[in-house]
Amino acid sequence: MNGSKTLLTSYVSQPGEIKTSSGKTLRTDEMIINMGPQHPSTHGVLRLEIVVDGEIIVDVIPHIGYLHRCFEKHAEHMTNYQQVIPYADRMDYVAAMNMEQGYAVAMERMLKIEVPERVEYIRVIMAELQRIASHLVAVGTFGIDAGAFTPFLYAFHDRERILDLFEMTCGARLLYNYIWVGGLSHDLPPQFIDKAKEFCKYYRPRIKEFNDLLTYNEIFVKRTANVGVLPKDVAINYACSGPMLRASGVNWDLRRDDPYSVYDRFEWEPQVGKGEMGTVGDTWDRHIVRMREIEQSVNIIEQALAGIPEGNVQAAIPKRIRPERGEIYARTEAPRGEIGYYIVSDGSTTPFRVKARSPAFVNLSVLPEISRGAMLADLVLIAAGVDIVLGEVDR
Amino acid sequence: MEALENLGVWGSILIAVVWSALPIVFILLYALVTLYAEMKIAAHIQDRLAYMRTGWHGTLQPFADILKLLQKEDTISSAADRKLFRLAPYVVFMGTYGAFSAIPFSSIYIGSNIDLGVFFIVAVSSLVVVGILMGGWASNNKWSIFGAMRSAAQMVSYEIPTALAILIAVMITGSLNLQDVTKFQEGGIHNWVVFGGPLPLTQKLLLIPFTLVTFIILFIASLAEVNRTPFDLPEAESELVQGFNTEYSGMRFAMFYLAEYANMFLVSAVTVALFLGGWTSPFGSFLSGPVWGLFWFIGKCLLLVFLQIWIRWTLPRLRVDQLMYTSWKVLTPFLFVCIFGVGLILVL
Amino acid sequence: MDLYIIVFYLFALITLASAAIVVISKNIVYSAFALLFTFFGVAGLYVLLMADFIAVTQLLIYVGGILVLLLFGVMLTTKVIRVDMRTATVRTFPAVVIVAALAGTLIGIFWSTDWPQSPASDGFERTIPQIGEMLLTSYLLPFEIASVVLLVALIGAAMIARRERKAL
Amino acid sequence: MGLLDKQFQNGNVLVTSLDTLLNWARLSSLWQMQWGLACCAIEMMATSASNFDIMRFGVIPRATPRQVDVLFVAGTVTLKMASRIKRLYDQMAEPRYVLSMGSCANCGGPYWEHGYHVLKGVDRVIPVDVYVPGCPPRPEALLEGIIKLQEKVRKESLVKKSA
Amino acid sequence: MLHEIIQWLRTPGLHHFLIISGILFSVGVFAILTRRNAIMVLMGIELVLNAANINFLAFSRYTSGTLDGQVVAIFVIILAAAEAAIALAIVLNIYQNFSTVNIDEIDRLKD
Amino acid sequence: MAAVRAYFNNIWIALTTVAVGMKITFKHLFVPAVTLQYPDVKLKLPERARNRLYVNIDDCIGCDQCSMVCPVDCIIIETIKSTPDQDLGTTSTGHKKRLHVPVFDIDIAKCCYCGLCVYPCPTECIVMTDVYEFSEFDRNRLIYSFSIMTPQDIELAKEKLKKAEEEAAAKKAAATAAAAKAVQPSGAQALKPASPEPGTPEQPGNS
Amino acid sequence: MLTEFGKILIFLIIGALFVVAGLFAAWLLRPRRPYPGKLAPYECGEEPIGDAWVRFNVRFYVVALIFLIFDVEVVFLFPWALVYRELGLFGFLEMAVFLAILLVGLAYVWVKGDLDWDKPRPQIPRIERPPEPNPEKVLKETPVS
Amino acid sequence: MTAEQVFTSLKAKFGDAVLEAKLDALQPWILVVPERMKEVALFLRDDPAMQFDYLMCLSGMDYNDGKLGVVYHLFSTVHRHKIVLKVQCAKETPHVQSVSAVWGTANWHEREAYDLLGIIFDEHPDLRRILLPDDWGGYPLRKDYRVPEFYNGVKVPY
Ligand code: SF4
Ligand code: SF4
Ligand code: SF4
Repeated sequence: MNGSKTLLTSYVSQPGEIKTSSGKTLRTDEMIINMGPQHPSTHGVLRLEIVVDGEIIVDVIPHIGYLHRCFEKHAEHMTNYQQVIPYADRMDYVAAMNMEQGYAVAMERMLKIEVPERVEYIRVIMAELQRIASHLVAVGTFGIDAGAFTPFLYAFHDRERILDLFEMTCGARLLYNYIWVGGLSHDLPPQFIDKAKEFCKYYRPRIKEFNDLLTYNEIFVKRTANVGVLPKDVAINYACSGPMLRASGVNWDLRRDDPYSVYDRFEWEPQVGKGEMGTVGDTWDRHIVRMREIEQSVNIIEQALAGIPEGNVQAAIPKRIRPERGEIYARTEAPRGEIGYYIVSDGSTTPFRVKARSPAFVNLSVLPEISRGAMLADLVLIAAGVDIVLGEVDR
Repeated sequence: MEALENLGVWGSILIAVVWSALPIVFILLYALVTLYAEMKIAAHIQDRLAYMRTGWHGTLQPFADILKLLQKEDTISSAADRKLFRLAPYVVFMGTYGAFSAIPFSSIYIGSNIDLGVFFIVAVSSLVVVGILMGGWASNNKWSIFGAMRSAAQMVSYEIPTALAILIAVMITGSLNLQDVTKFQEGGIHNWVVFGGPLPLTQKLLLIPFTLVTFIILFIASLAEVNRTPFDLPEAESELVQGFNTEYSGMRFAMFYLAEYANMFLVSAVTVALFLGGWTSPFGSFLSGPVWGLFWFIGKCLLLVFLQIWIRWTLPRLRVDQLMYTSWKVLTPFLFVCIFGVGLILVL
Repeated sequence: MDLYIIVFYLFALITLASAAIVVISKNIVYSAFALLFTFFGVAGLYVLLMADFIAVTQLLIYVGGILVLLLFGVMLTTKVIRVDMRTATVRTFPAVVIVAALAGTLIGIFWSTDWPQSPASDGFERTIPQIGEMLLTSYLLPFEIASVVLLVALIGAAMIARRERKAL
Repeated sequence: MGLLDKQFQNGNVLVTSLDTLLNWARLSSLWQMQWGLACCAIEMMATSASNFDIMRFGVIPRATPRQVDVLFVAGTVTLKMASRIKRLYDQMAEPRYVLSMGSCANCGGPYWEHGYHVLKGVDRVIPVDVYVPGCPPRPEALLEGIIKLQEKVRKESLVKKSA
Repeated sequence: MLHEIIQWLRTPGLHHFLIISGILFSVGVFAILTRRNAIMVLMGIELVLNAANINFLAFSRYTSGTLDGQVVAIFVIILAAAEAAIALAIVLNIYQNFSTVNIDEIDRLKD
Repeated sequence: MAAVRAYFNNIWIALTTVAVGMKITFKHLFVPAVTLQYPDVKLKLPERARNRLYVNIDDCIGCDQCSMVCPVDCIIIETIKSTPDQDLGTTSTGHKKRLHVPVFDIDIAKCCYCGLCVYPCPTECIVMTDVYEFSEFDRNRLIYSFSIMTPQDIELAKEKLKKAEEEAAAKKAAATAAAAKAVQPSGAQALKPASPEPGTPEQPGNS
Repeated sequence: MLTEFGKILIFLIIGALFVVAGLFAAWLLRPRRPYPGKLAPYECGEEPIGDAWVRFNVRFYVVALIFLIFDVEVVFLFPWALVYRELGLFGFLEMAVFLAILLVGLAYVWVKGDLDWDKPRPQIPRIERPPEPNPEKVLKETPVS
Repeated sequence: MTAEQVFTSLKAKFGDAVLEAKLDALQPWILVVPERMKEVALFLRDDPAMQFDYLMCLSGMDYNDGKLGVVYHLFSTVHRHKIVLKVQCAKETPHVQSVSAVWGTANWHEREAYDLLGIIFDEHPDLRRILLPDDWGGYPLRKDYRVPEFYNGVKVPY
């Protein structure tokens, strides 16, 4: 408890000129509202400094870093490359599998390892399951932000089933440390394939139900359509990725366009926003893209489950990881978009520098652009539509 | 009773006091039940259980909640305006409770049988608006003020559709006194105003579409009056934290909470008394009588409250501009059409 | 009659005390909220004058309408710095004199005139239908004019408020 | 000062039973601050979702600190966040409890060594009642933490003078 | 004398209402005269109107015994509403232009 | 006209979609709850569940592998070499134990349950269990010491080692002194090993 | 005898007394340990920037204004609703005229957009690009692969 | 376009501003002088043959030899080619030209590099700390960074 006194600063607001933290002076009819870090709809610890004129947003200044956990510093301090994985897990804790996969892919490219086919299949299954789970969190919390609590719980119930599959496989529910450089920590448990197939069968009708309950509800549509429109060229300029980019009408998916793993063997299609309810690139598009991606993921999982080959999942795991001097930037498609790892090796067993290019960080940076002129209530939905996970925004 | 009557003025006052304290008891009981029921219904809609560990199936939970709130420290933020901050719960609760005086719970119980009935209810409810504005402003918290202003603007805009819908019922029944209105509908479900009231058949048939629409509109407007989903913007958690009561804690907050739930009942009660036959039995004289009347009345109200809860856990919420759109551009014009329609039908 | 007296003085007290707060309070928000009690007290007096419909109308329009409007007005015009909420009082002394004189005259006249002490009628049975009828018959013209007045008020106020918004 | 607040030296039967009643009320109605910090928050959400349904324990999420009884510190507390956490805790109305969920909140967890920006245990800024270990703790573990907290509350005394 | 006063106090009649309305009226006028805030002036006007209404009703009850006073009172209330709406709109308009609702300052700013 | 059409269409769509939603929720009202009533009903965790660590200290050879690989460094192991005359026994996997382990602390409060420490252990004595209920009121109770050596044991072992070292040094000195002379070490005396008393291994934390 | 309005007064008083009772009971039980930190206004964990008592959107006023006018109209409608049947078609028509005049007002504010709340005015972001480079020039400058 | 072609055309256009290139690396890169980074970036973005419109990643680096650096991973969604650009600057005067006007995404990335490594991006519109609090001292990702003992009265190390 020592030092708690110094934490308190003055609680009295000074009269006079009020400035935003980026140094802009307010006009008289503007007012600053602080949303977060503790606010029901900032999904953790984002803080939005909002300048409003009435209810219309003049400017949004996101403040991040409340969850800056020094991933990059940790990566540099690990004694071997493998140990980075638990920390990579904790970056995007909603989609830990994808984070691990990205790291593993980067390291494998650096080490020039070929991983067995079974490993790739299992990774695809896991990554897609994780994608569903992650999107479920996204659309569920989206529902809460729109004021509908029930869809969230339905989504979480389905997610729970996926987590059961994960726990069966690797023993953890959220942070798996499952995908290793060159392989996996465990092989699939024997009942897994049946259970996963069962899940797919169970899950398809639930997607429709969810859509009926939330996605196509007129109130919801009216709330989200034409809100937070992000045009194509801005999306690219801001390097948005994932559903955010696709919703803006860019047909772009790293699984197809910068191929890794075995995605080319399955039949599926990247989903793009079409502006059915409003403009291309609005918040509703982002939502529907996620919903449709979930369906696609179920397709991929079913195909992968059918075609999974036999093999050893640990065959390619190097005993000791010591890459040559060099560097690599490898990117994969996480649920939120392009997760890229820039890894620099100095030839020793510990990484010299690991930089994670996290999708939500980049996607979030466009938030001020798309929320100007919207209303306070819209901002909540726009932010939810960006689908941030603070762990990877702040790293 | 008679002995008391003999005591003169003071006796009658005593009777009146007891008489008017009854709804408090009722509100408390009802709030406990509804608090519990709301969570339970929500839970079952969401495939879960809610309250299971306090008493049998968590039935004691509301008691625990209230007892807990009693022990909660009462914080008044240093930036707040202390006087108004303290005053606000009184105004809100008085507004709510005053309205209860004109609710006919049964053929023998009505707090105050004034002629003005619903008109009085509409009027006295506006105290709630002022109370909320007071609380929100006194909190001196951005979320509170936002919530309060929104709340006031919303309640105020939806008061027009509410009043107009009530007016249509009054046009049919020809009385403002809810007791009279209820008596007017006696004789079974077909005599309820929502089904045209006890009028000659042709008139009745012509009226039914109008009354149905009016009933639905009144229900929607009453949702908005009590800030329930999809009109819960003032308390929209995902936007405004807790709305106007963000800074309130402990018992003061509990009073707002109680008033909110009491208001839920109130709007249902008005709707029931005007459109659903009040305390009359749906089966004519079968199962009627003062006690049954109480049962029917509360039963019907709780049904509407259930409907409110059900809607709450289904729908997302509107945005402010859509809220105003609904009130002014959908509900009000429809009601004007209904007024002309009903007026013509009844006059001709 | 006892009760009537008590209630009468109660409402008189509420009315006058809160009216005093309205004019004395330095904080305009207090004034506005005190107005609530004034209106409420006046409504009580109306009831004592057997004007139930007017009393409820008073609640509905003054408390529910005008007061909310005033409050919005106050909240729309207070500035960021709290000092601004205080409203300056000027020329207090001459005003006191004038008002004292005015009040003295008024009360004197009221006092000295020999008004009837008891009600002219024993209250009214069901005022509302009667009022309704009067509105539609003997007061038809003012009634219809009232609608025009309201229309003008609506359009005018909306127009002024809108111009204000344009200036923004 | 509340009339009964810490006013009694020793409990007689009445005081004791009042105590029991009040403790029971507090422990069965622990309203929770709707706030998550990191990965643990996801598990916290999972705990409040249908499968584990934290509401069975009477735990309801509220958005404002004024109306909550227990703060679940679910996740990593960074130094930037520490002052905010402290402030929010301060703003909670008493009686209030803190449950630290997960390794990070307990002591910095996996970030204790190199996390230059991680607070090594939330107990450095606010007092903690129960520590729930895990990374993240399973939802059941959080529930067990709540049961532990309830045990603690049950042993408290509101009306007796604290020693 | 004292007895008379007490007697007078005990029998509320037209006098009493008139006196109350008189005081209310004066208070309203006081507000109009002294306050510089336009909204305060508005409040004063409302007080005055209320005082007038009390008079109408009191006379209606004590002298005429008909409902005419009440009907007039309704019209007064309605006019008050219309007046408040317009006046506040103007006040807001002024505020927007001059950033103040102080009447004197506005006077000054106008030139 | 189109605007009017859109106006009514809007109202219609709103009403129907609301009705659809309400139908769904109403259906769910009668779907049995999926809730697991935790303290009364407990889920059977899968075999691979990764929760609290457990160290079977009897099998630990003190090789420090687990501590090395732990990314958060929450395992603290200290070892004392045994003297050649001690027999610490073998582990159940058949490894010979050569080191005393006076300190084997896992700060379970820091652990991130990644399971990395489990893989390299040669004797498979460090395992993740399915125990997840071990909340504490006091954080220090989350530091689990698995070592079962009492302070006396440690003292003893240290002294022994010191003596042995001294002896060895002396011997070495002697050996260097008599460089040419080959010294045959006497056979290891089977002294009573300073192995722990049999008993329940201390289970820290709550019971 | 107590009039019906007297009963309402009692209702109001009891309503207030109930709040008093509740707060009194709480006063008996609750702790009171204020300190500056606890009493700081809540703003999502941040220090408040600027006062909350700032001026608000004029929209609120316009809504209240329209409400007030219609509220007044309702006051006329209620007495009318009670008696218009006795007055027959005449009474109905009178009110129809009254309503019609006000509906003109409604139509007016509708058309003029006063019924709309502040609509979001989304500003779609754009990217500043330099004028398209002259393709010929570019081609000359960049060696074509 | 291969990296080599990019390099030659850059060299042709900017001459001395383009220092060197390593074209045989896993991912070939080109080293540019920090003072002219923006020009190069604009060219790379707008040239019809390049159209590197997508800045995948911008990373700050501490090379631990007295030099800081910034690495730009570029990609073209039109031509689907990639290139890596690097700039280096001395630790004492870590100035690099900002490219946030070229790629919107660079804004936050640069703030992050400033925050964690202390690289100052000239002409950046709003160069503030982004992850760490404003009153933080030092740049943690530098190799010689020492963790402070106390921050605002709270002990930092375990
Ligand atoms: S304890 Fe583990 S799961 Fe929880 S916040 Fe920390 S790293 Fe995340
Ligand atoms: S589980 Fe991971 S963090 Fe925990 S002790 Fe083992 S290696 Fe370390
Ligand atoms: S790896 Fe196994 S044997 Fe070696 S020290 Fe750790 S627990 Fe003991």
